[in-house]
Amino acid sequence: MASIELRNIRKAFGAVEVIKGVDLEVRKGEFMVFVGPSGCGKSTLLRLISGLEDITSGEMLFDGKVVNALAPSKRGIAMVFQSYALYPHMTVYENMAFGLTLEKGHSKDEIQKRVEKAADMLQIRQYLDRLPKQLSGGQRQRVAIGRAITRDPKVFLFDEPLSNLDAALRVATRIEIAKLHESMDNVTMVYVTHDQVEAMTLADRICVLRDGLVEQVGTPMELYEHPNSVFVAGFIGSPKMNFISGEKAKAFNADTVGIRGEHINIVPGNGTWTGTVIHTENLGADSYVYLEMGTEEPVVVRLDGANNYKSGDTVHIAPMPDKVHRFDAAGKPIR
Amino acid sequence: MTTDTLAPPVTVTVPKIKSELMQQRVRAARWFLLPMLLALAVVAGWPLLRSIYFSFTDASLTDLYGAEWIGFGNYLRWTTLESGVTRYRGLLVDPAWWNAVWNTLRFAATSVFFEAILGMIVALVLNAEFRGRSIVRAAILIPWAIPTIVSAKMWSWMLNDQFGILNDLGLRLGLLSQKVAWTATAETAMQAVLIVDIWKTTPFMALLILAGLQMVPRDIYEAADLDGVHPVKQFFRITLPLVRPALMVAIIFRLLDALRIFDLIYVLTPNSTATKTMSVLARENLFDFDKFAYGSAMSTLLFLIIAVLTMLYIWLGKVRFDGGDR
Amino acid sequence: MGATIDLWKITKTVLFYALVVFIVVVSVFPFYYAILTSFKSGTDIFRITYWPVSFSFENYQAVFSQGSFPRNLLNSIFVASVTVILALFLAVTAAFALSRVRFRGRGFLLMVILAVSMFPQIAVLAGLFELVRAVRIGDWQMYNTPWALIFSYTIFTLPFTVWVLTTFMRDLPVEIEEAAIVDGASPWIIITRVFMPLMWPALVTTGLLAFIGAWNEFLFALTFTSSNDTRTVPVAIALLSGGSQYEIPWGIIMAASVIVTVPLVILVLIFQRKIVSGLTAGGVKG
Amino acid sequence: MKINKLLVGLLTSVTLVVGSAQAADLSIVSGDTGNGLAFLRSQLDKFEADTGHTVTVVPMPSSTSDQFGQYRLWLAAGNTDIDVYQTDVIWAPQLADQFLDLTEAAAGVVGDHFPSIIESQTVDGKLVALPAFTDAPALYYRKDLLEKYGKTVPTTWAEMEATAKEIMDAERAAGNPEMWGFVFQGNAYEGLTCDALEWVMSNGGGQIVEADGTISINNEQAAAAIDRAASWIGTISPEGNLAYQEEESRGVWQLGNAVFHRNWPYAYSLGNGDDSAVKGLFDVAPLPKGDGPDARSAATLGGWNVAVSKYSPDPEAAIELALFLSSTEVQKERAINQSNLPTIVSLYDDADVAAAQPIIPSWKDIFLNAVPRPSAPTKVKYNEVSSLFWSAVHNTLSGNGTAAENLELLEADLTDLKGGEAW
Repeated sequence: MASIELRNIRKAFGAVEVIKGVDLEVRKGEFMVFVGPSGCGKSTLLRLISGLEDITSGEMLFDGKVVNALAPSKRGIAMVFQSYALYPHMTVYENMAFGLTLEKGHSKDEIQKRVEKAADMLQIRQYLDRLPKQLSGGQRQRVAIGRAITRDPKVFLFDEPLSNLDAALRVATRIEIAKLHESMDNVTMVYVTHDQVEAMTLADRICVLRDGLVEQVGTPMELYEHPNSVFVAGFIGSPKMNFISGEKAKAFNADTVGIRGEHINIVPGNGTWTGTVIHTENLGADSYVYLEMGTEEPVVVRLDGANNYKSGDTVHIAPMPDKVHRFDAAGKPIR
Repeated sequence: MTTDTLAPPVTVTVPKIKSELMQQRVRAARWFLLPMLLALAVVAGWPLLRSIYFSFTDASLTDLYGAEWIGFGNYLRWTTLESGVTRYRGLLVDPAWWNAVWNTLRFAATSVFFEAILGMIVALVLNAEFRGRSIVRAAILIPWAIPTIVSAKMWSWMLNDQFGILNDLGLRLGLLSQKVAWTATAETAMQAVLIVDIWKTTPFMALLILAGLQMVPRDIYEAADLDGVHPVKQFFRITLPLVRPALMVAIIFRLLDALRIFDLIYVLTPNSTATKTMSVLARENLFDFDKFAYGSAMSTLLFLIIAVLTMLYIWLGKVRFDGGDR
Repeated sequence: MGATIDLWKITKTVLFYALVVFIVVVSVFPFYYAILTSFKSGTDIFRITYWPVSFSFENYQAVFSQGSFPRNLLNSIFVASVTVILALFLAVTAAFALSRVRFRGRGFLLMVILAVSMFPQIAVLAGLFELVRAVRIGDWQMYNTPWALIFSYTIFTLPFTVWVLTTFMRDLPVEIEEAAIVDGASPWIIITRVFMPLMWPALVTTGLLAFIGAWNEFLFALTFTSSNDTRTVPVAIALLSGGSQYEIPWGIIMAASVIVTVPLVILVLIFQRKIVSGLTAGGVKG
Repeated sequence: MKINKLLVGLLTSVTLVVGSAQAADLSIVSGDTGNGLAFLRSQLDKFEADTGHTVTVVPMPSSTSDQFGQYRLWLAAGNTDIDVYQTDVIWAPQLADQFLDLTEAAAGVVGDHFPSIIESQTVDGKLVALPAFTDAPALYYRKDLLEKYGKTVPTTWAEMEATAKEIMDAERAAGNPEMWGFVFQGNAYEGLTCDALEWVMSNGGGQIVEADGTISINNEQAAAAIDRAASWIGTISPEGNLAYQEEESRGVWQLGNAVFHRNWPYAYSLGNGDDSAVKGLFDVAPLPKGDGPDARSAATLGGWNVAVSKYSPDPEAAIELALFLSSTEVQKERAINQSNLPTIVSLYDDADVAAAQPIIPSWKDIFLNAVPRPSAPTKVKYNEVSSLFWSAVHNTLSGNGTAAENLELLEADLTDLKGGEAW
């Protein structure tokens, strides 16, 4: 168990600065998710924590101790890679045991016990003798996770571990990881993803990154309810938050107004705004209605259950007043 | 995979923090390179510098250690006659040399071109699964495995106009209308040398490309197959780009070898001006004639020509030196 | 519809095998002819035949009775093996440094290594000869020992192996290496326990090509040895001779070539399993 | 001081005495082949028994070009491992600086050898090598075919040409399409220099570079001789003849596919081998001569010699060995066992030799016509001279220019190469 503290961390590749001064604290036992669009520096940040990448300037502390120059293997971390990065020539057992065999002072029995325990946790015990190529994608990812568990790390790092899996497996493995976190509550986990659903579902706290800077850190609900910027507001939540600017926003005393689809009601008349239905999507449990009302992008309204609006219908809508997010010209919230 | 294509770091103004990992790697790299560089410096350094040095002297094998420095005389020197006519002498104006350069370039370009294509075909065939593949793979390697001095003689035997089997075969199959004296005439001598060289070194190319093919994950093809990509398109879109690094290196080394071609021609057509290459000419001057310094000058110029061509190739072929690292 | 597909499939298979047969015939025919010739004797050698007409082991006996051919064979095996092991050892480690560690001047270094291969062998002969003669430790001198050949062969095996292995190592996935680093593997462990098993095709291929290069080398072998006991097979073949100066003993030469080539064929058959596979699927991606 | 000097003098003289008296370890390089090597060994055994020295043979590939390159390199580097070298007749002048002068040591025996051979091994008054055996080519002809068509052995090239053409045409008509009139060594290499020198010399065209160093090759007789040879290609000689060395021409000859053949004595015994198609059907004669007043039969002088390296740690023993290998006894054995032509005049009248190798006495006629290649006057530049010469001839034979044109260019090149008054 370890806390991680980043102080004004910067990282440059040549003349290109990728991380531009990040201050962040990851608490002990916390599940922290780095999220952001591609190129925001989230993977780089993770690699800086892992020690695979050198910090250009700033300080990185594990449990209050500076680890800037410490080798990855000495940081007490384990990492799960996007491509699993299993050793193709080793069996599942050897893959999981490799790290331990390199550390001195582990007896064969101990290694076997630890590997088997991890394998049991992930239900891959029957595959221990197989080679990675004899496994399915999901099984390989479990092995990769198992390899990390075997190392008994203080910090668990995930680099987009689900992006190579198909949708169904992704959900299943996500749950697996969530369960893992629960069962290993003394292990700090840092998880990188570009998928905000993963972020919302897994995280204790989310760190939204943008262009090498931290945009906002907070629990999923904090981010959902009190986004610190238009960027965060737009990134968190599905469907994406509707943004309305111009005259309609002026009415709210803001430069931009943001309102989530689930926070808009369709009213019989006298609504705040009116729009024309251009498209509807029925998902069963809920449904989306897309409205054209002169904004840059169509406004989405999320309704419970199915609906029977048709394209071309004119509807009146009203945002829930306490759910309206107002932003100034700089994209910052007006509170 | 986010960093592998980025340029190596330029020194940043902020004092760089050297991590243990980086230090360990750089230290390891140094120790790993040292023995190799040391070995090369010892084995190659001295002889190469010696050769270059001799090219600026009047060295002769009769008196190697009494060589005197004469500057660029072996490359170019001139005397102005009383009549005012300036006569140029030296390697740079030696028609025999430029003939050899031309022969070499022609030979290298043609042989490497065909070897690359044939090598690719053979590699693709060997990469396929079929019964008896291991035997075929061993059989393919035979031309490369036979010592050059032997295979060159073997071919000179087979190419013989009177009792050569190639002429006989050509006549029987109706490919030739009369027996051809392959190595005798200027027109066919080069063809003969090319045939033998391509036969001999295609396995080298094929094997290296095959190794490249083998390092390509097979599932990429499976995915492409499922997508219904036409095999030809598959080759140009997937296979070729993936084996490109291996192919490029194979070509570089074949090119270097072809530009230095010596033993094959030395045995097959040693004195034919149609096939005399730079190395053969250099040998003649180094050992047969009493012109050791002149031969050294040829070797040095040959070195420069190859160096320029290689750099050109690396530049045009965009052979990368970076990437894959961390 | 189904029938046409089958027909197309059959044609494809037939064409494929025809190509295989063609490649094999072209590759092997001269060797076959050499075998054929090696069983002939006297004027028969000048007569063209496509099938064996006579079986005379005279030439094979001659190979083993002239000079010290078995000894030369052993010399060749020793020299080529040590050369390859040395070259691979030096090259694998160097390739790791060149392909995996970022440092300034890497491209330049690779070019310098390549430059060694740009000088005609014939031109370095004199300098190498001086060098080989200069190396002596106490009473032992390198000249006229197999070590002189092993030493001088690095000049052409090393640049080649370093370059090829660097190229192949560069293409190994970064993440596998990073996984090993996180697991606490040192560069040496990464090379030996992670990369080398993945690079078998490249290692075996380059090793094989370097082996054949050393096996077939003639010029250095002739120059740096001066007794029958230290010479290698190519020199031994050049020393095989007929009754008189101008007479070329074709039958014997062919017999010797057959003897020399067979070990290499066996070598390929042993290692050919390793030429295939390696990174084929599994470790990376799903 | 004095005592010191005396002591040093004494010591050196002692070591010298001891050195010469002690058994030496000698090495001799030899490009000799199979039987030749075995023969050499048998002679060396005798030498070892007589002197107590031991001699190691370092065999070399039979390619003379390979040998020459190696020897040059070894000698240039001052290689002390080799004491005695077996040298081709044309090498002595080129390697003269690296070999010991044998004049004094051989003073007693030089008179026994053909003077022309001794001369060929003498450079600036220094006897560089001692002859071991000599070599001279002959015209091989098919007795049976000449008989069949009622022809005599040709003595001029014109006669040879006519006979060859007639028999070739007739034989082809009779169902042997592989038949050719004349095969020789036409590849661009030292052998062509030998062949062409014979054509030129036999036509009164000089010997390329004369003994005094003048370049004589650009003359009408020489041009005529080479033009005539060029006319053979494609008529009485196959096109492929342009790529033939000794073995290829012997191959054609020995399969029975040529009426005439120019080659060295080695082809004689091989041609009479059990598996030879021409066994017993051929004989040899001096090479034909050309036309004109100075025409005479000419045969290029070949042969091998032994020289002593100046880097030999034990020169005296090495000289002893060289003398032994060129001695009458060894040459006689060599003639009997190897059918190598002796360089010692008296051996041609020796009854034992005549009994064992009847061909040797008859070769005396051929040998009397022997001409040396211009290696002595051109010294270290001989190989280049020869290369320029054979290239010019090969060009003419291949139809690239007439002999006159090519010889004019050759003369210019040779003049350039010569550089000044002396070679």
